[in-house]
Amino acid sequence: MSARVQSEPFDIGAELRGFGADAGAVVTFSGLVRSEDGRLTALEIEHYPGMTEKALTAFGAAAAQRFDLTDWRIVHRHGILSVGEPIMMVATAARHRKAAFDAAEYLMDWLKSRAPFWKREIGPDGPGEWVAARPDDEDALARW
Amino acid sequence: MSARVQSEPFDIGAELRGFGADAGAVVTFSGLVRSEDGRLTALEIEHYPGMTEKALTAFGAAAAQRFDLTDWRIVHRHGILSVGEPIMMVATAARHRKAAFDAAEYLMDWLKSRAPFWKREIGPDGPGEWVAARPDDEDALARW
Amino acid sequence: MAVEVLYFAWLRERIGVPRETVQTDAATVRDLIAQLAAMDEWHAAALSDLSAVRIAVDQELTDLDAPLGHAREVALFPPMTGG
Amino acid sequence: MAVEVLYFAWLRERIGVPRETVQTDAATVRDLIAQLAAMDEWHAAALSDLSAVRIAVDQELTDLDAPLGHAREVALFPPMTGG
Repeated sequence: MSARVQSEPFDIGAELRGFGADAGAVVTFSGLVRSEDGRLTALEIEHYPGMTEKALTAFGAAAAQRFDLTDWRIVHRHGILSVGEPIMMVATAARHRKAAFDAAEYLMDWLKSRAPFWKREIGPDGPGEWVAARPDDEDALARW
Repeated sequence: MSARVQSEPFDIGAELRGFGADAGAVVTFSGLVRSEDGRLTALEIEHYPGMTEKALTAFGAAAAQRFDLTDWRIVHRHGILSVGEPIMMVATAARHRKAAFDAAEYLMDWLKSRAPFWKREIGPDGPGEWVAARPDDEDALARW
Repeated sequence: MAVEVLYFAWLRERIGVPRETVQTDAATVRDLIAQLAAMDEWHAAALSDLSAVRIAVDQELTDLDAPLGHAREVALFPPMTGG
Repeated sequence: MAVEVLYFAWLRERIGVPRETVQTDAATVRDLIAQLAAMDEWHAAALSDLSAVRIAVDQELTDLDAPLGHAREVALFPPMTGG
């Protein structure tokens, strides 16, 4: 049960070693940098040190209680990440699959719209636009 | 895009290496052997060689089309698996998270009720009961 | 015609063999199962409650009233519990 | 009182500094933002559309009408795009 913010890459296999003992069901989500049809070479991710960790930990604790998780983990990177690199992951462990799936979606919905991260596109000519928030990410929160 | 049935363990990290290039969103589900409060030491998993592979491949192809996946993988073990060991995994890759989550749940719902696997409990005194199908697993299929 | 009949899980245990070759003129899966159930008490007991039996013909899931056609392989088993 | 004001993403770029210490008597976040917007043309431009501004007081998300209280740190930033 932990949240981490780091610039270093992470390995999902290593994160899952010993994760969710006696869980039955483990779900992971990982987000990767897309090239957007070759338009991007990287993403730069800015965050709010201090608040980020607090927010992610609060989301994890809320999910653990709501979905009766036996374990959860959030890892989110910051800095400049090349196309294809993992940006972040969440993992959830529960007795049955529905709780594990729901908890992972819940964490992602909160993380997308309520964790203090901002993405900027980087193309062949250098830094470009800040990524705009998607209205349907905000809408997704309404279901919880 | 592949389905495998094997008795050997698998490693989720290794399965995800190079998985879902340019996907953006990758979801995994893995099922582990639960101890059921210490009642079990292992599960024995029987399957129908030949049909199993065909069924899993058909489920994967259907999910790929329906959710526009850039990649999918199903790995399911058979034989005697000790408590804590991974039984199976599905992985789905798509541009956005909703499709990746939905496809993983879709695959799990089909796999639970329509793939020819049968679990038998093994306790300290040896083989016990065959696991009964859960009515809500059958119900879960109705939503697709 | 000759059909290879396969059994899995507790159906296999109750009948006592994992597979057998059966000569049959059955038109449907239901007819074939009636023929199997008449073979001996183990078959009869294992196949007494058809609501607990699932069927695959030539490795495709189907139902009791499916025509047997030129099937080479019929599998009978309990509801599946994968994942 | 002295409040540390932090800016992130394009708000940080438009204002030109990542943080600044501001002396204020503002009662609410809205009052503080009005004071900031009056400082110079960069602040004014960055803070012209408050629908695009999200707010955290002492690292908790809040809204424009939240009382400033004894806040030590107020952060202003665009809608978040994590994950």
